[in-house]
Parts: sequence; C-alpha cells; structure tokens
Amino acid sequence: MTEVLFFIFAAVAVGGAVGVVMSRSPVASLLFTVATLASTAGIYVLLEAHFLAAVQIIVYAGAVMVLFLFVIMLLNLGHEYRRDIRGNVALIMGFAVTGGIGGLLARQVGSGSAGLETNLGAGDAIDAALREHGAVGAIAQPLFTDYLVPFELTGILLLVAIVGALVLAK
Amino acid sequence: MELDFSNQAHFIVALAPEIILAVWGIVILMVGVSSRRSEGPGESLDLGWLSLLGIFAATFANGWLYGVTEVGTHSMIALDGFALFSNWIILGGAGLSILISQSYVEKQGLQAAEFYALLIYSTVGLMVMVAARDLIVIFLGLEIMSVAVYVLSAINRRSRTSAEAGLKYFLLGAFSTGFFLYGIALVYGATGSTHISAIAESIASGAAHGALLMFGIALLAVGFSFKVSVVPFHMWTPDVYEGAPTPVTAFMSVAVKAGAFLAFLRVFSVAFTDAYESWWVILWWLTVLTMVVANLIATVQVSVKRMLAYSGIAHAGYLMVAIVAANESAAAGLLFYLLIYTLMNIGAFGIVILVSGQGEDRLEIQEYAGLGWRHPLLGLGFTVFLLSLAGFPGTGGFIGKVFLLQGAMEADLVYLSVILVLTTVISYWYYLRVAWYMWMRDPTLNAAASPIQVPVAMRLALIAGVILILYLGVFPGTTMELARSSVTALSAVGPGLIGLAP
Amino acid sequence: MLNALGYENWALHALIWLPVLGMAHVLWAAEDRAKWLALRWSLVVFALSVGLWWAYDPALGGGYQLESSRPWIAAWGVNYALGLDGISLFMVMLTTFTTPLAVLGSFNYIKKRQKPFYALMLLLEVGVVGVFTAVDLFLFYVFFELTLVPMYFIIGIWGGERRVYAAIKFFLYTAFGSLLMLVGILYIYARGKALLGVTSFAFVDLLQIPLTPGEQMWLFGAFALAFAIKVPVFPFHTWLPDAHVEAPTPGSVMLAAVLLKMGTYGFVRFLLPFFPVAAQHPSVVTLMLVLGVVGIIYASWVAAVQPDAKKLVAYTSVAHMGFVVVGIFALNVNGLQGGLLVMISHGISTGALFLLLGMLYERRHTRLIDEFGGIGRVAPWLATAFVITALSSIGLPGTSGFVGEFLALLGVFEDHPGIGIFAASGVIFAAYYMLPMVQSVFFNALEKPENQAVQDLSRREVAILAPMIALMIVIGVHPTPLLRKMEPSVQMVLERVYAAAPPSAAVIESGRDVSGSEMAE
Amino acid sequence: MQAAGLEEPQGAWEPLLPGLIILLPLLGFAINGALALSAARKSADAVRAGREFDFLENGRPASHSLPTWVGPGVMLLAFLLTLVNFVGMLGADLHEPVIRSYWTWIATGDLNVAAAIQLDQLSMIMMMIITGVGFLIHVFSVGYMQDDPGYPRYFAYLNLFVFFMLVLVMGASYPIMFIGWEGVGLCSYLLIGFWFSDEEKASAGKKAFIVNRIGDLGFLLAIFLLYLVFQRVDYVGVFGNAEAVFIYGGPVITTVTLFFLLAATGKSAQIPLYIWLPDAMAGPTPVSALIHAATMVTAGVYLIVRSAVLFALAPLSSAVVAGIGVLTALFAATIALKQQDIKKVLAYSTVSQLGYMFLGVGVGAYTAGVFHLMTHAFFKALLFLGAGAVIHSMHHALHHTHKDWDAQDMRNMGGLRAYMPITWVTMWLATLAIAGIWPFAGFFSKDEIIWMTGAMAGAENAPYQGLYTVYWILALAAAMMTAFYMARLMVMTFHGENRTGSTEAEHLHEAPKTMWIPLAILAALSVFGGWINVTTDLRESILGGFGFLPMSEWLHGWLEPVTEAAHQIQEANLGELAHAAPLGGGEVVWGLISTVVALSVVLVTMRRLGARKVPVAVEDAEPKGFSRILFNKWYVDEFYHRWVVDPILTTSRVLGRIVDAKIIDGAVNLVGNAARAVGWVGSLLQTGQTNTYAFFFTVGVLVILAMIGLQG
Amino acid sequence: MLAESLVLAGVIFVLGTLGVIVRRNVIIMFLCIELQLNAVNLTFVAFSRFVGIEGQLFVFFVMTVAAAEAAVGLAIIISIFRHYETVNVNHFNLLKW
Repeated sequence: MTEVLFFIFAAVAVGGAVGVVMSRSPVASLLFTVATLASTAGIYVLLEAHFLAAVQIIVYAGAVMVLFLFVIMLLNLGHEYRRDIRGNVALIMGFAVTGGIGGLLARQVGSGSAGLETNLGAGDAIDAALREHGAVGAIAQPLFTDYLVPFELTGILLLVAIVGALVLAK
Repeated sequence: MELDFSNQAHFIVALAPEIILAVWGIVILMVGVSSRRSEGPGESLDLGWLSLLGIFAATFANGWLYGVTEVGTHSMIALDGFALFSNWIILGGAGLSILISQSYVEKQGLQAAEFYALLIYSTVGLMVMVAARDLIVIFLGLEIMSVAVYVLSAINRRSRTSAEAGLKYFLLGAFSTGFFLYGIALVYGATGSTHISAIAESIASGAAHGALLMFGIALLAVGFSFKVSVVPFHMWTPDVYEGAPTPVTAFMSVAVKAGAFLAFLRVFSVAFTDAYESWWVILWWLTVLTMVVANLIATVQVSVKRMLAYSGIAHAGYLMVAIVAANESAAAGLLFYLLIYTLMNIGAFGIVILVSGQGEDRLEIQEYAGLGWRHPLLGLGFTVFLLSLAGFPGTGGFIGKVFLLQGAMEADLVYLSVILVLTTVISYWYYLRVAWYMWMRDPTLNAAASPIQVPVAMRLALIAGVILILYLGVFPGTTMELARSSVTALSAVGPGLIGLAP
Repeated sequence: MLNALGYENWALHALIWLPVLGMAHVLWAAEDRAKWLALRWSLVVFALSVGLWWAYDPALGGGYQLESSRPWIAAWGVNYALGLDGISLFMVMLTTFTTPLAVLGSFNYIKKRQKPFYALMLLLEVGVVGVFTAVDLFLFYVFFELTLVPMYFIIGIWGGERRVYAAIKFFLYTAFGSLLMLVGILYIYARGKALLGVTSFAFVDLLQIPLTPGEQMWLFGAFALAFAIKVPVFPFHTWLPDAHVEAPTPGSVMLAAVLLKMGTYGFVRFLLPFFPVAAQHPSVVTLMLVLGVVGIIYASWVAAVQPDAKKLVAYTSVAHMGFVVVGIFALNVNGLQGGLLVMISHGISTGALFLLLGMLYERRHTRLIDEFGGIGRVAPWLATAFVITALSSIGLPGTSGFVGEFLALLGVFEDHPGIGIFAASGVIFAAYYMLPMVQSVFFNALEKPENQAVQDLSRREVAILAPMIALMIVIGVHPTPLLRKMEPSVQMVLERVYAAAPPSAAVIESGRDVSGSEMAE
Repeated sequence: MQAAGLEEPQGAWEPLLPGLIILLPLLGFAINGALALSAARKSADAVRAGREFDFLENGRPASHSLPTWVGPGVMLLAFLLTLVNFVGMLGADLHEPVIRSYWTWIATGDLNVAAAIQLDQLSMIMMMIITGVGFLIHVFSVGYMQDDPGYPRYFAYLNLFVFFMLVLVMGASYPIMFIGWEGVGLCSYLLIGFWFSDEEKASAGKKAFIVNRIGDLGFLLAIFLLYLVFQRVDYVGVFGNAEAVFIYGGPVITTVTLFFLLAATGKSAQIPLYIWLPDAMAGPTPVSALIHAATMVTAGVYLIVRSAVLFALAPLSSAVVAGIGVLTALFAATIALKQQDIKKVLAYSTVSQLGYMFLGVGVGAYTAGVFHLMTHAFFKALLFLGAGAVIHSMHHALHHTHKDWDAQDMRNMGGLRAYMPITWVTMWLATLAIAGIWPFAGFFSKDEIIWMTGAMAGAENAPYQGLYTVYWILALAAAMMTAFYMARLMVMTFHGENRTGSTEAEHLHEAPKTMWIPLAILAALSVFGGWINVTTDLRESILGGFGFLPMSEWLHGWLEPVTEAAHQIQEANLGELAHAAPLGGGEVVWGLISTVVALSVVLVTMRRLGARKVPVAVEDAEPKGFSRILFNKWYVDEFYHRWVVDPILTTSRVLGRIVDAKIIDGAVNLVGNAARAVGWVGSLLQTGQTNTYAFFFTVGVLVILAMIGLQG
Repeated sequence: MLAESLVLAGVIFVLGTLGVIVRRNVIIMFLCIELQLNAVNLTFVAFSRFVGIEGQLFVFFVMTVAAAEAAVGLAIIISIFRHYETVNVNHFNLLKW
C-alpha cells in the first residue's frame, strides 16, 4: 500500500519538477512547483513526518508560493509565453552535467543507503519520540531545549529578511 | 567564571557579543526610524559612529570572554580561543568597514540605518558561524550573513550595477546553499548527527557510512568554496564585488571571507579529521586552480575594484593552502593571515572609495595616474597595502605568507608551496602595476581636476591599517603566539587537528 | 681606540640604522637641502664603516666577528643577528664607499623629486648592508627583498624612456628567483624542525641540518636560481641591460657596484657551505663553470656590438660576473679569493664607468657611441679618467681588475685547465669590446659641433672619480692586505665544502701529477 | 711555503739603489703627466672656443720647457745609475742573481708573488740598452716633437713606457714581468694613437693592443701552468727546479714554452701576430725607434732568453721558435722589398731582424740572440731616427707650400744627401751594419746567428737536423734581401735627383742639433758595437784583423751565468755542435762569403736603381704581377680580416641582435605576455551570464563528485 | 523506502539544478532553487526516519530559511525589475570579464 502511494507521489513530484523546468510561463512553473511540494508533503506523511507535511502544505505551498504569485502578478509576467530556455548547446551541456551528477547521486546514495536501512532499525528511532510526545511535541520538545540557540537565530534571520525586504522593495 | 551549557542561561553569556550586536542592530534601526523625518546630512555619520559603538561593545565583551572557560561538551556554541580570535578578525573587519563606509553612505544617500543594521547583523551571523559547533548553527549563521549581504550588495537602489550584483549574488548564493544543505543532509545521514564532535567521533569509530559521507563532505566543501570564492565556484565574485557598493565589497571581501574560511577550517579539520585522506586531494586541486586562474585573470583587469576582486580570489587560494595542510601552523597561519588580509584589503578598498570620489565612477587604473605625487600620504598608504597584498617583506602580508608556507612545508606540500610563490610572482605584476601608475605616471587631467578629500573616519581606518600592517610585519611575535594558542583550542573538541599530512 | 668606544658592539647596527635616520632627516628637510643631507649621512656611514677594517681581525679565524643577536620572532626562532667575516667585510665597505659617490654623482642628474630619491638611495644602502651583515637566513631574505623596492622606484620614477618596462622586468625577474629561494629556506627550516627539532634560522644552526644529497641538489637549484638571476649568470642576464640603460646614473652605479654582488655573495655564503655535496658534484661544478665561461665570452661579444655605451658596460658586467662565477666554482682558495677580488674591483671600476657615462650623458644627453667622437680633445680629464677606468675594467696589470681576474683564472686553471683556457680568452675579448668604444667616444676626429661644446670635469666630478681611481691603482699594486683579510673566511668555506666529501681533484696534487708522471717516464 | 725572492743570495756586490732606476722614469711620468693634464685643459678651452691652441706663448713654448728637462733628464739619471751598477757588476764576479724584494704583491693560498726586482747580467744589459738608447731617443724627440701641442703628454707616455720596460726586464718573477709586458703594450697603444684625432692612427693603436692581448693570453696560461707545477712563479724557484721536475722534451714543458712563444710572437711581431707592427708606424717616428725597434719588440726575445732553461728543455719548442723566426725574417724581408713608405720598409726590416733573433734563441744561441738584439737596437734606432729626420724635414718642406704629398713616401724624396749630409752618412753606416757587412755591428751578430744555425744543423744528435739546414739556407737568403731593400731605401731617399719639387726643396734642411747628435752617437755604436762579441776564430782571422783590432768575446762571457744552465742542458742532450756549415766551410769562410755577397748586392742595387727614373707617388702606377702581391704584403691583413675579424664581428652582431634580443630576452618576455594572454582568455569566460556561472559551478560539483565516485 | 526517497530527492535536486542552468527567467530560476531545497528537505526527512528527530528539526529550519530567502529574493527581483523592466537574467550583464 505505502509503496504504491510512494510511487504515485514520487511520479507526481518528478513530473512537477520537470514541469517547473520546462513550462514556458512562470505561472505554470509555479503551479508545477506547488504540485511537487504537495506530493513531497505526501511522502513526508509516508515517512512519519506528519507535522512537517502539514507545515509544508500550509507555509510552503501556501504562503511562500503565493508570495511568488503576487510578485509574478506585480511584475505582470503572467502572460509572458516567450520561450526563455537557453539554446540547444547550453541545454545539452546542462543535461549532460546535471545528468552526470544525478547518475552519481543515484549510484552512490541510492545503492549506498541500502545498507543503512538495515543497520539502523527501520523507523524505531523516531517512533519512540512520536509515541511519547505526539507529532508536534516530538519536534517541539528538542526545539525549545537543545535547539534553543538555532531557534533564536531563526528569529534574527527573519528580522534581517524583513529589514532587507523593506529596504529593497519600498 | 565557568560555563556549563546544561544551563540555558549560560548561552547568553557565551553569546554575549552576538547578543549585544543583535540588540544594537535594533537600536540602530530605531534611531534611524526616529531620525528619518529629520533627514539631515549628519545622520548617516552619527549612525555610523553609533554602530561603531556597538562593535566596540561587542569587542569588549569578546575580550572579557577570554576569562571564561566552558565545561562540558556537546553544546551548539563553542567558546574557545579559536572562536574568540575569529571574532577579533570579524569585528575588526566590520568596524573598519563601517569607518570607510560612512561618507560613502551619506554621499550615495543610502538608507543609513538599514545599511548599518544589516552590516551588524551579517557580522552577528558570521560570529555565530565561527563559534558554531553544530552544522545547523553554522547553516543558520551562514544564512543570516548571506541574506544580509544579499541586501547590502543591492542596497543602492539608484544603481543598476548594485541591483545586478545583488541579484547575481542572491541567485548563486541560494543555489550554493542548496548544495551546502544537501551536503549537510548527507553527512547527517552518514554519521547520524549534525554536531561537529559527534560527526568526528562517528567517523573516527568507522561507524560513518563511507559513500554518503564522502558526498556530504564534497558538497559541504562546495558550499564553503562558494562562500570563500574558490575556483570554479568563484564566478560570482568579480561581478558582485564590482557591482556592490564599495564598502560592502570591502566588508564581503574581508569579514565574510574570514568567517567562511574559519567555519570551513573548523568543520574540515575537526569534524572530518579522520577523512583527511580522502578530501585533501580535492581541495589541493581546487587550491591550485584558484591560485593560478585568479592571478592570471587579475593581470588583465583595468578596473582596480575588479582587480582587487580577483586578488581576493587569489588570496582565497593562498588561504586554502592552510585548509589543505590542516596542521597547527597552517591553522594559526590562517588566523594570522586573515587578520592581516582584513587590514590590507579594507585599506585598499578604502583608497578605491576615495579615488572614486565616494562613488562608483573613476574605478579604472588610469584614475590612479600620479596619485602618489598628488597625495603622497594616500600614495604611500596604498603602496603599503599593495606591497602587503603582494606579500612583501616588512609588511604583515609577508609574515602571513611565510606562516602559510610553513604550514604547507610541515605537511610536505612542497609543490603547493612552489605554485603558491610562482603565482605570487604573477600577482606582483598587477599590484606593482597600480604602484607604477601612482608613482611613475603623470596625473591625467580629469584626475587632477577632481581633488580628493579624506573624511575623518576614513583617515582613521587607513592610518590604523597602515600602522597595524607595518607593526605586524615587523613585530608579529605576540599576535602569532595568540593565533597559535587559539588554534590549539580546536583540538580540545573531538579528535582535533590532523598532525602531519601524508 | 675603537675598543674604547665599544665599536664592535654597535658598529654594524649603526651601519644599518644610521641611513634610516638619514632617510627621515632627508624627508623632513627642505627639497634643496636633500642632496647635501643624503651626502652627509652616507659619508658618516662610510666613515663609520672604515673602522671595520681594524675591528675585523683575521687572526681570530674566518668565523663571524662583531656578532650580536637579539630575538626577533621568537616563535620561529628568527633573530635580528648581525655579524661580519672576511667575505662580507669588503662587501659592506664597498657599499658604504659607493653610496656617497653615487649620491654625489646624482647632484646634477636628479632635478625633480629630490627628497624621495635620496631617501630611497639611503634605504637601498640599508638593505644592501643588511644583506651583507645578516647572519640569520630569515633576516637575510628580508633585506634581500628589501633592496628590490627602492631600486624599483629609482628606476621607475627617475629612469629613461622605457623605465617602467625595465623596472617591472627587474622586479619580477629577481623576485621570481628569490621567492623560489624562500621556499627553499622554509624547506630547510622545516627539515631542521623535523630532524633536529631546532626552530632557528641562524646560519650556524641551519648548517647542522643533515640534508640528503637529493635535497641538497634541489635546494641548491632553488638558491642558485635566485642568485644566478641576481648576478646575473648567462641565460638569466637579460634584465640587466634594460635596467642599466633605463636607470638613472646613481641607480646604475648602485646596481652594478653593489646589487649584483648580492648574487655572487650568495653563491659564496650559501651555495657552497649549505649544500656542499651539490656544490662539488662534478656535473654541477661543470655546469656553473660552463655558464660562467659562456657568460664571459658571450657577454663580451654581445657588448662589442652595442650601439649604446651604457648597454655595453652593462654587458661587460655580465662578463665580469662570469669571471666571479668561474672563480667561485673553481672551489679552491685562489679561485674564491680571485672571485671576491673581482667583485670588489668590478664594483669600483664599473661603478666609475657608469658615473663617467652619466657625466657624458649630462653633457650630451645621449649614450649612443656614434654620437660622440674626439671628446678627448675637449674633455681631456674626463677622457683620462675614462681610459684609466676602462683599463682597470679590462684587467690591466697594476690595476685592481688584474689581480682578481688573475687569481680567478689561476684558480679555475688549477682544476679545470680546459675551461681555464676559454675563461682566460676573456682578457682578449675585454680589449675587443672596450677599446673600440673608448676610441670612437674619446678619440677620432672631433667633427660634431655639439661635441665641441662638451665641458671637462667639474670639481665635484673630480671629487667623485679621484677616490675611485686611486682605489683601483692601490688595490692593483698592493692587494695583499685585502687577500689576507679574506683568506681565513674563504678557507672556512672550502673546509666546509670539502668536509662533506674528499675534494674532487685536490688543488696541488693535480699539479704534482703532471710533473710526477713525467719523472716516472 | 717560502716567499719568492724573499731569500737574498749573499752576492759580494751590493747594487746601488736599483729601485730608483725604475722610479725615475715613473717620477718623470708623474711630472709630465701633471703638466700634460693642465696643458690639455688649456687646449680644450681653445678647441671649445673654436680657435687653434697655440702653445707658443711669446715665442717659446711655455708648456714645453719643463718636459724638455724632465723627460730626458730622468732618463739620463737612470742611465747613469744603471751605468754605475753595470760597472759595479763588472767588477763583481756574480753567479747568482741579486734580488731586491720590496713588498708582497699577491699572497693567497700557497701563491706568493713578491714585488721584487732581479739584477743579473741579462737584465743589466737590457737596462743599459733601454736607458741608454732610450735617453738618446728622448733627446732626439726634443727636437722632433718641438712644435707639437701634445709635447708634455708625449714625454709622459715615453717615460711611462721606459718605466714599464724596466719593470719588464728587472722583474724577478713572471707575474712582475707580465706587468711590464702589458704596461709596455699599453704605452705603445697610447703612443701609436698619440695623434688620436686621426681615426687611422687611433685604430692602429687599438689593433696593436688587441693583437698583443692574444699573446698575453699565452703568457698568462704559461704562468698558470708553471704555478701548477712549481707552486711558485719566480725565476729562481722555477729555473732552480726545472731540470728536476721536467723531463727533457716532455709534454708539459713543451706546452709551457709554446705558450711563452705565443706571448713572444705577439710582443715581438712574429708570424702569425706580426701584423700590428707595420701599422704601429702611425706613431711618432722616435716612438717607432724606441718601442718598435730598439726595446719593446725585443721583449719576446728577452722572454725566451730569460726562460732559456725551459726552452732548452723543450727541443720541439726551440725548433718552432727558430722556424717562426727564420720564416718571419724571410717573409718580412720579401714584403720590405716593395714598400714605398720609408717607415714601412724599416718596420718590415725590424720584423725581419726580430726573426733573426728568434732564430738565434731558437737554435740555442742565446748570447747571439741578445747580441743581435743589442746591435739591432743601435742601428735600427739609428735608421728610424734618420728616417725621422728625413720625414721631419720633408714635412717642413711640404708644409710650407701646403703640398698634400706623403712626407714618408720615398718616391717623393730622392737626392736628399745634398740637403742633410749628416743624416745621410749616419744612415749609410746603419745600412751597412744591418746589411751585415764587415766590420759593422750587424755583421758579427747576424753572422753568429746564421753560423750557430748551421752548427745546430750539424750537431751530433740534434733532432730535426734537416730542418735546421733549411733554416740556415733561408737565413742566408733573407740576409741578401736585407742588403737589397736597405740599399734600395738609401738610393730612393738620398740619391738620384730630388723629386720633392723645386720650391719645396728650398725648405729641406738638416736636422737640428738635438736630433743629429743622437744620430752620431748611435752611428758610432753601430759601427763598433759589434766588436764586443767576436769568436776567437774570427778574431784570429782576417775578419778580426788577425787579432789586432780591439775585439773580444766579452758578451759571451758576460752572459755565461745566465745561459750556462741552458747550454749545459743542450750539450747534455744534443752533444757537440758542428764546426762546419752544412755545406762545409768554417765560420770565417762563411763570414767572408756573406760580407762579399751583401756588399755586392748593395753595390749592384745602387747602380741599377740609381740609374732608374723613379716616378713620384701621385704619378706612379700600381705595381704589376708578383711585385703587386709583395706591395700588398701578401694580402695578409685582408686574410685576417676575412677569416678572423669579420667572422667574430658577424657572430657578435648575430648574438647581440638575434640571440640575445630576440631569443633569450624574447623567451623572458614571452613568459610574461603568455601569462597575460591566458589571463585574458580566462577573463572571457566571465560572461556575466548567471546561467553560465551556475553551469560552471555545477561542472565543478560534477568533477568533484566524479573524483570521489571513481575513488571508491 | 529510504533508498527510494533518497533517489527521488536526488532526482528532484538535479532537476532543480538543471532549471537554474537553463532557464533565463529569474523567477523560474528561483523556483528551481526552491525545488532544490525541497529535495534536501526530503532527504532530511528520509534520514530522520532512521536516524533521529533532528532531521525533522533541520527541515523546520530550512523552511524558515527558504521563506526568508524568498522574501529577500523577491524583493531583489522587484528592485532590479525597476531598472531593467524585465526578469530575463541574460540582460543583467553590465558586470562581466
């Protein structure tokens, strides 16, 4: 059952990604992105990261992408259908290089991680945490203890982002 | 006092400088907002001095922290000599950048409050980065810094080049962030942790997963290489350095580079110590490539600002030698050289700001014709900076280079050293070229027509730079000692530095 | 008297730091007083340096004397250590002797930007004296490089048409060599740290490091390249003519009289004692000797066809340095002594030649030989001085030039007769390049009107040339005191060389063999 | 080891201030030099002002008075001092050289050269010639150079020359001799180019110097080789151990002596290096007399005699010396036959006579060599001075009417005996002497050399006997030519009718007193100078007036201490010399023959040439056929230019303009430019396109990942 | 399921990279970068299932960062659009060589 779902989501995700790269209009790309994000969220669920899946949909696919949409509209790029993919040479070279990287990743990571799955007992690492604190608590608990510093830092980061956006966009 | 990070409050102590700065940033913003309606000419200056005050406060805090020792491991934040020394460098760079930027900010009508605030926040990010003991913290520090600098380089809204620089930096920066993150992810997967010492232990124990780990390390290397602008991940550097407002460029070229390098060193020579065998070759090639390519391209630049950008890349190459050597001398050399590099590069960019009339025009080398005879002191100062950049005896640059070379020698990296000095010879060409325009040409008409006045802040920065460079060139002893002792702290956590390389 | 003043303790430091004070003073003072101040300071320095002659006592052996050392960069074991031995003694005195004359010689030549010029001249003196007195390798390197900067600016700012080209070429070329040497230095240092655990740059400590023959060869290469470029030895010489032609007179004088000596000094001071195995490796010796000989002949021939008198003299420097190299790598007392003596006499005679050419240039604003002719009739004293100097430069017996060349050739002939013969042929070619120039400048008909207006030597110029010419004659007639001062140190160097391995061909034996074999017949 | 010359043999005789003999000319040089410099300043001002420099202030040359006294004065003193020592040495029966060492010149390692002088019979005789003849020529110069602006400079050079010449002959070791050796070369350079404004003259001096340097190279190498063998280079040290160290005719000794020979050929103008001497005639004539006839050019002979021991040990070298000598004698004589310039004739005759001396020392007749050196000094100096006198008056004559004829071309002279009788007589005496006609000086010296050659040819176990026979014949032939060309010279100059031109002829005049007195003295010497070394056979024979004439074999005995070692070596190895010429007949017979032949040649020449009408130079046609070759000196100079000078010059140009400028320096610059070119190309990759940057970034990533992936 | 998700992540990442290389439209390039980040997140999550909860925390932070970058990035895009009136990155080449 999960395998089937996984492959459906995976297919959608990859398709979406391809769409992002290939579709002419930014709006289309945007929508494809949303599709990818959504299906990734699905996979999160399969991987027992329910909270993240939710955040992914709400914050990421929701807020962030909408922001993108706003900008596209603001800049009035909605109806731009001019092909802006670079020339064939560049395209081929791009394919070659990225293909190479993809191949290496697939070979090393894919094959390599097979061993990992076995020597780390599947899932039980976080099952305990989830059982104890629940989906949200499992993340919240360390977030406010061990990971306090990074958490505070994200505050600064967001502050910087706001200031920056203000400076530039006003 | 002693710090035990089981107690959350102690983080406040450990992060005192960062916190002070962060708070100060808000203060600056507030002052800026309040004085916004009284938009006066003096404003940016006042804000400049104000933010400088913050830097000083942080510096004092940093000095005070020397008295503090930490107990217990596994904290997110390191409070070791390495971090503290690094803070000196970064704070120094930031302070000097503020000094040289004041009149520029005013003349270009940049939003002073935001400018200084962002500068300060990127400083915070850098300090976090160098003190971090967890890849997450490093990542966040990196992002704080980056985001701030993205904005800073695009901050001049009147200038196309500034916007373009910002965009390029942002796009490629985000791009590299992706790789960096991917690296972290793989390392995390391979070692089961994002904590530096934990990673080191797992690698040492051999539990780490080879294939994933290697890719992780490689991608981390790529991420850092981008930040420190190592060939072939350097291509953003010349454009961004050229397009960004000169003070920002100066800040980028010293503080950002320093922070990135120090984090780079900590990660690679602490976390990945036992994987040295497998990564030093990669970095070796990157180093050679960087030194050769950067120096060669720099020889044909006509814009001094861009030439300095390439020279910055070249110096990244020299500094990479320390990362490759990865022994105590090299690490100490890295610290020392970064300190010197901060001084001399800020100085050089300061001169560029002056010659370009607090703006972005008049960057070509022709503008420097006869500068030495028009403004002997400026000329002398620039000559000192250039000679130091070239690594000439009597200046700190020389001591720094020798320091790095010693590290390389102890690691038996003879060929690398030879390549280093050969490329140095090439670099003499373009540094001396400026000197010859300054002293051996007669000023062009429009150059003579545009007199240069040196504002107080700038004067301070330049004088400090020259004096310190010469001082460190002649009496480097104490500083070297400090650098060396700071480095020993690195080995306190985890297996520590590699001894002699194969 | 000297002891009463504690001369030994402060002399060398004074020689280095007085010019620095002089610099400050010159920069401080008014433009028009600069030259006099520079002259005064350099004369003071010279006066001080004269004392070295008595302060250094060869009877105490060839080691360093007047030594004094303070820690400089403790962490690296770098010391600010100065010392003097028979070899450096005369180099120092040559420097302090030449500088005032060069300064004096630039009074008319340097019209604009006088203060910086004279400051740089003094700085140059600092660097050179430092090079010759340093007994710490790091310190040596610092001074060695330090000499580049003032020369670069002297050529580049006050030079001729293509001054920038010449300056950059000079700087890059020499820096290229010295940076490779820096790697070598640090390598030795690292070995010392690794093998003996000594962290020191002091000569005495570095000499203890047991370097393998292979390492010695490589290091020899690195050092030899650096010094060969400085000397310059044959294929690396092309920067010299450009530098000389473009440099202002005092620049050429310092360059020829002093800076080139740093290279040959390096040969004697480092190549031989530090890498004895490499230094007496037959192929190395042969290579250096051949380069030397080729330098002598090649440079002489090239010099003979130069249209520019200054370029001609520049090439003669290459030839003379060829004699020095040949003498040094004869690896015996006579050869080394000869080499050192050639260094001294070349310093004087070629320095004088450049000064004279400068005087001619000030009068005619050209250096092309064909532009002159018959100058001897309008400027007899100038002509006389020039002829005497030229004769000393081509090694006429009774002048300083002869003794050095004689000993150098004798030395090389002892062990390598074949090469000796070729080297000796240099005496012919010396006449071949020098006399035609002398003839077409000072002799022949006085046709060109602008030549008729040429003035004879002024008092100042006589004051410049008189001491030099006097010295040429004195050294030529009675060089023994110099030789005696140098001999112990030279002996030490050779002992160090031959301690590493038995002499390839012992000096005296070879001679005896010849006769011995005959008696056997 | 023991310093050379520091040991002083206990001679019974103490020389009187020998050092002063050297110093006096140096002193003269100093004074005259100073005067010359100040005078030159004045003339320079004049030239700059564009007017002619008149050194004559109120009639008499102020700048001349002092040199006139200083120049010859110091020479006189030196001569007297030498005379005193000479007499002293006569009195003392001296077998070891007396050495005076003043200071250590070069001392390093085990090389030790003392600045020492050595007094023995050989150096003494040379000193006598140098100071004596030198003094006479100084005196002559007073008249000859009277109206030359460079007068003080001239005497400065002349004194300097004498100084160096004395150093050369008095030095106690080869290096010291080398000082003099090169010093005299320098002076000859300066004096040949005395009138340096004339490019030709200046070039002649340059040529002389450079050619001499070639010889000096040989000298140096010989010294080095000697040092290699002995570790010392002083005469005593070398000669003392020579026999012990060298084996007879071994390679080393042969090499050493051949190097010395090279030096000698350079200085003494022998084949192949004689070419500079004829050009050297560009100098003032007294200079030619002193330097290029009497003293300097004989230095080579002196060197060989001084090294007699070494040469005696090297039969091959000796044979070569003799061969070069006789060949030069003949060769130069042939050239002299057809020269028209009076000084050129004398120059070639000098070369020829020097050849005789070489022949002499080559066959081991060192005494004869020195003897001929001495007599030659007398009569050749006389000839040159006479020629000088002639030229002097010719010059005056032509100067008056500004006739641009060559004052030295014999074709423009003729019939001068009417105008300058003294010169005429004295020169005839010299001519008879050089022609080797009894009883003049030349006869005895030349005859002895030829005779010794014959004797050598007949020696018991001499090597290459046939060779020496050939030498002997050639020597005779050369002797006849000598007679011919000298007679020709006299005829063309003094006899026949005058060709100078009627108006000019009035201005021809006899030389002033200062000039003809030296001539007279030298004439006397040329007549009787030969009587001091006549072998017993000759003395007893008619040629010796059956012992009634005051002749002796004094010189032979005098030089015995110097040459005996060499003679012993020769006798030991060559055995008894022959007592008859190769064609039979004793010394007396051949003496008679040669005299008669020479005399008849002279007479015939006078009759034949005296009858012929000689065209003046400007109208004379180019000589034809063989005589053209002779007139052009066998085209030797051309040969040297074509095959030696030009190749070197061309090579130099190629090296200078192509190899150095283009190849070596080109390589250097290429490195720099190449680097910048590469940099430029690299900078083009920086397209400004973000995509491109991202692309390269990714490529970098790919490469790195690949490196790892392929690693493990 | 680990390997599969890792490979999937890799593929998405690579596609994102490809997009950055070949697209000229700045916004789409940015979107592709978001794809990369998303892929990284997936990797983290996949690992975290087997290694520990930190992975998910990391994803949490990454999202924050992504948001921040989005804000700033889009601001930059807007400000450069003001100058060039286009988002075609090819036109932004004042700075080169």
